[in-house]
Amino acid sequence: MPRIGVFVCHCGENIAGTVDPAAVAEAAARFPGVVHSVHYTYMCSEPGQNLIKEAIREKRLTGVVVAACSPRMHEPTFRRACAEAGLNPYLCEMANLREHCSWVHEKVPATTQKAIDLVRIQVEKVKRNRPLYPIKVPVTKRAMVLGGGIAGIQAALDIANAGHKVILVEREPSIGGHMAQLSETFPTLDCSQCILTPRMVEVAQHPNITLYTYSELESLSGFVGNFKARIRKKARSIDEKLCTGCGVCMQKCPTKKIPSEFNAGLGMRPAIYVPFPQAVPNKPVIDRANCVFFQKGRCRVCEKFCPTKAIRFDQQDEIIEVDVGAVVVATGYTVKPTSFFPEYGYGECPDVITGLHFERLASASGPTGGVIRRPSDGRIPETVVFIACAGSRDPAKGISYCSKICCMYTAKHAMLYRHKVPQGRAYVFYMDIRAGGKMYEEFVRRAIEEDQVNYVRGRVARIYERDGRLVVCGVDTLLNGRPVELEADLVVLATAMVAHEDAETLAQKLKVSYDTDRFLSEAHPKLRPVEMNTAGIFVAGACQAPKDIPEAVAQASGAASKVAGLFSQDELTREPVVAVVNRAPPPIWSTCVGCFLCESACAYQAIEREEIRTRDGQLIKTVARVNPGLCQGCGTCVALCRSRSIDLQGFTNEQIFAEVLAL
Amino acid sequence: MQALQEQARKLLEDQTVKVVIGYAPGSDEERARALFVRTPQQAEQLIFDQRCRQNLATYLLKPEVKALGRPAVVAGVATLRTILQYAVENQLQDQAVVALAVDGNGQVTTLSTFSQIEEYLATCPRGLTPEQEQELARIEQMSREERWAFWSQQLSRCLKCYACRAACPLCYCARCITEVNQPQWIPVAADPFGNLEWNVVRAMHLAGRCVDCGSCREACPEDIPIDLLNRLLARETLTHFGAAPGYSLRREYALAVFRPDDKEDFIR
Amino acid sequence: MAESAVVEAANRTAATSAFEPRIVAFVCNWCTYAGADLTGTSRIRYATNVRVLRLPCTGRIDFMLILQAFGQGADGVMVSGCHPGDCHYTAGNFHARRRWIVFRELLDFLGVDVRRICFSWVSAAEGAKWADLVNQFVQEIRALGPYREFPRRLPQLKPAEVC
Amino acid sequence: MRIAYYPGCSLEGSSREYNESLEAIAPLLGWELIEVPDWNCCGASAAHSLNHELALALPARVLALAEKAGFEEVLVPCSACFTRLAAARHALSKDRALAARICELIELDCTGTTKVVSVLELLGRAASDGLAGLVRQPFACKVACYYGCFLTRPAELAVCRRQEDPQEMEELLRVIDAEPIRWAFKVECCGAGLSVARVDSVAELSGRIVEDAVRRGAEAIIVACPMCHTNLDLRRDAICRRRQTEFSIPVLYVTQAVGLALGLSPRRLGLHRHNVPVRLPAREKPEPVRES
Repeated sequence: MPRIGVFVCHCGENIAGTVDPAAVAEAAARFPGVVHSVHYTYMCSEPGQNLIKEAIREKRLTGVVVAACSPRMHEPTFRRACAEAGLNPYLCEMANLREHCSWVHEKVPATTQKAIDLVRIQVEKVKRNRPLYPIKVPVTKRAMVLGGGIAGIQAALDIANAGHKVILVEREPSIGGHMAQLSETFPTLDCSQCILTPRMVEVAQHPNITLYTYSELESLSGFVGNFKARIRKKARSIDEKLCTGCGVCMQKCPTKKIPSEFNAGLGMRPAIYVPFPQAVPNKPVIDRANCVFFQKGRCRVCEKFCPTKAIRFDQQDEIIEVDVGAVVVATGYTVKPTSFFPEYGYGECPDVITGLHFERLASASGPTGGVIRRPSDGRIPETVVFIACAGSRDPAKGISYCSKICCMYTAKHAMLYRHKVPQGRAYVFYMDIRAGGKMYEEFVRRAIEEDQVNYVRGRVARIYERDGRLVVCGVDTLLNGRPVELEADLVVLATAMVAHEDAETLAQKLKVSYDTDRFLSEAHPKLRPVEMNTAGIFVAGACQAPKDIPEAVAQASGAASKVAGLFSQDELTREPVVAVVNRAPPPIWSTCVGCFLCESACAYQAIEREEIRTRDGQLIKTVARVNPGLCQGCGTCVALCRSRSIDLQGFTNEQIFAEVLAL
Repeated sequence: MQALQEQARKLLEDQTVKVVIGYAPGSDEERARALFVRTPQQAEQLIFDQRCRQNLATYLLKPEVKALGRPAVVAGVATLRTILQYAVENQLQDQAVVALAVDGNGQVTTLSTFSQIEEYLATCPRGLTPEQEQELARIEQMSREERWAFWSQQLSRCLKCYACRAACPLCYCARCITEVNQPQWIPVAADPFGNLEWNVVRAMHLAGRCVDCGSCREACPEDIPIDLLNRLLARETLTHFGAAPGYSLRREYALAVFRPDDKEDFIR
Repeated sequence: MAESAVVEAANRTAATSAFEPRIVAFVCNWCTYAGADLTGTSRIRYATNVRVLRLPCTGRIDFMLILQAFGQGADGVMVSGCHPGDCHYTAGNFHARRRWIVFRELLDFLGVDVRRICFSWVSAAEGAKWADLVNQFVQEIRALGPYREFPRRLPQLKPAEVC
Repeated sequence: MRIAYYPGCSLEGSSREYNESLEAIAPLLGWELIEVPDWNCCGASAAHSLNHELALALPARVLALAEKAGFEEVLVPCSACFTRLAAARHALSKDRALAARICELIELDCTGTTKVVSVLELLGRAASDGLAGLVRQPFACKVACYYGCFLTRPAELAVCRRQEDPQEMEELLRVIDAEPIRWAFKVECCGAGLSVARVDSVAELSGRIVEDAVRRGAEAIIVACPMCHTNLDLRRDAICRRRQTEFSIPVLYVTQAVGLALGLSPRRLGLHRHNVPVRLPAREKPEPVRES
């Protein structure tokens, strides 16, 4: 026989004011299976909880119903109390006499009657509760970070410094990402590489970090704490152990006229190359598409000159399989090319460039050695027009969002130009100046006031070439919309920050969701900004939305601390309120017929296929299995299962059925 | 009929299949019964005419039938749909069964893969026939009270014999909900509540899955028009969710997927 | 006051005053249950007729439970959860909604009085909406009168007390 | 192909040659143009700045008439007319109540079954089904395709796909062996309705257009709109005065260019009506076409 204890709380006058606790306790005492029923002013108080604990011990209770406030309020409290008295916490239920009864009804007999019913319902439920034990999922304490930009680097370092192994995967030959391309950074104008490269080196040397550059994620399976990643390490065509990065191969390579990705196409590079001098690792790759040997079968010059004989033309892509417990996605962004803007010259005027181009022009390590020269003829421009919001905030162009960083870097660009070319004139066309951020507004004011950058509020309708100069036709909306026409030598478009072309493919590999702009979606826009709705996968940086460096870094550290939190125990403990597919003795094994119609109803991919086999490995049947690591306990599958083969612990069919019958 | 017997004999002779499940004359003029042809000689007993309404796909999942070896099954549209639905619901492997599709004018087509069946069905007419629509409309036109009276009267005859379940190709659960007793969702006795519950559950469990073979109606000893319930939901799931069970191999169960803009005019 | 007295009192009201509908509500834990909690914390009064059963998500609400409730003599059933898009489990309510569409059509076709089932979205912030909804529904059911025509689940068929 | 034809006022007056050239090429392309019976003014510029309902009623009536005559499509060469008709059709399709009110006003049913097609669209179709084969006289010269505003705006009515950089005319002209240039002013404003009231600003606006076309080596400007033609051709003297340069580049209607390519005589295509004499790079004499 069940031995249920009922504990009715007065909650001072809150319940006792309209409900008669004594009557409720007395009525409850008569319910079949109830062996103990009392009422007390404050059940949640120390003495109140002791009443429960004592009763559990003395009356050997098998279940407890606390008739008090909302379970959303005190269920944890009373379950803890039960646990302390040696009763499985999941054998304790609450009847909500306060929020759902005393606070919402008059002091009439019907109210007390309702209270009695509510208690009866819970008594019937708790009789059918089963002891539940928190679910333990083993955790592989190794994280994988996708993307070696500043966000990825920060996340990797933070996790590594927390003492956990990290695998950093970068698709380019070097880590560093876009930040490595930047000249100075707003609002402090400190040199980007100066602050970034030390971090890159730290990554390379960190004992906890394994770096896979020129590599991409092939596939990801498994679940939180237990992922299996397959990484494709693309053939570098050199032996990294032998290569010293001396660079002779690059000097000797006959093919030198390949637009350099790092310089946004403004500079050239050989077919065997390291993207930039401070690259990490400082080992070249052979760009097979442009290598004479790979194309024509002759050359091998690099091989001839390599002092350490490190060239490996026959090297193959390598697939690396690794178990990881968590994944941080930090794959970053790209910018719209100038060719996206027919009205700005189809990207055919060489002197209409993107912000990224300008960064390279302004960078001391850039193709012009930091001198602002226009691409077409190398002249130093006397007039430069900067256009903020090129594509951004323009639904007609399919980009309705704000790229967020453009206002700031445009101000920076104008400033840098004025510093480098004091006699030059800088104009900025803008819609609004969005300079929210520490020292940001001040920075923009400085550009306007100290560096005399001319800010024109209005959009540019057209840019076209006339006699070697660029005619910029726009409008000044502050001069009651008067058309303005400027002749410029160089135009810099702050083109929209967009997700990578293959963002969707990645999202599908990771089974995470993404928005209409192909940015990855966080689990909750406010309260879970670095988690994704697939447990164990976190997001950092501009692959989630446009961000500047400080934000990206902050989010990366956030993601890293989430990972560290996940890795803080050997096992992941989760609420046992999860769905379970029944198992039965042979020959039934399970009443599940394996139709898997429940599969698509699960938002968490928690439903797996389990093959039941004989000892000699012969397949008997395939049935569903709920992965407790992934299941969040919504019970949608339970309501779908025709044969009632799935049930939800804590809200079993039996329990809820009993509640209904108790009405 | 000739063509069918011919094809059946061939399949058995060249060992393509071990058994051909088809129809033979039944106990009276009205009925046909299932025939399990296992030797080429027996093939000549096969018939196919308007008597052959039972959905033979039902046998495909029975262990004792599986034990006989790879089967061929004489199939009308409903049976073909059942096979595809089995495929979608993981109950049959591709090429595990050969379908002998017989159309209105006795034409026999041999379909040995799911995709062949899919192609074959692509050309078949879908949705309810005008007659079926009318039958539904007749009831829908009644007042609520009349409908309740009508069905109470109908269901009062239900014996809970579960013949409908036995005849239904998609009632293949290892354990039917009627056999679940913890909790006892459906009372054992044939009382009004239990009968209502059973028939609602049956219809709900077939919503978005029913292939409209009508076997349940055929099987009902009390001739309760239970197929109407399935047909109603077939129509609703089609109109609201575009569900066409058994016509394609796409794993899309209307009640396990959703559109954010599904209708909700009834929700406050 | 002893329970007997309470029950007497209850019976008295039942006898003297008009019929009191028995209403069962199946609600999800995260939105409507929380919303009903808010009704309480805001001290908004509503009719005593409703008995709330808490489930994790509307996706968990088995249509059979609704029949069982009527079978137990409920005169009306409420089913409520998170607004579309708010589901704590991202999509449970969307799946529930599809099930309800079909279930409702079926019951209506069978002549079950679907006016006695109230489907609603009540968010954790809509304490007032919950109160109004209950009051309104209680009135509607009161107007419809007791649901006598619906067959009862025979008491002797209740599963034996769990031992 | 039988198709309803709505010339509108311009094609009967200021730009007769557009009409003439269109009617000249139609039979060669297998088009039978049936003028919409009892058609009326489309209401262009004036109406929609005065009275919303009137601005819809006028074009709606034309549509209704075409619909009544049982046409699926009505060809509207003038892009001003085109915009009015298309706009009306769009507005009525969006708003049932409005549609009802308008139909009441015009005492005709306008259900919007008749689609509005531009010359460009129709020629585009011709291009994709064998126009190339009909070319007898390659229109071999560098052309600046000028779209102006009506063909690209507003977005929901636009004939052309890429608003800022439409390609339809280029694609078409390549078929008749012309060599379209890339330039910056193909969708800039020509001054349109100000042609009479503000010749000065027309001269300025159209001036830039002509100038850029010439600078980039175009030998002809191709248009599909009477307004554009008026401003670029008729106002050429004003343009030259303002720019203080001689611009002799001719402005042809797309139909005229196609006509020449099909071997029709300049006269039949009304080239002689232009203000700027049409001198194209010397080409050998076209063999006479048998016209049926």
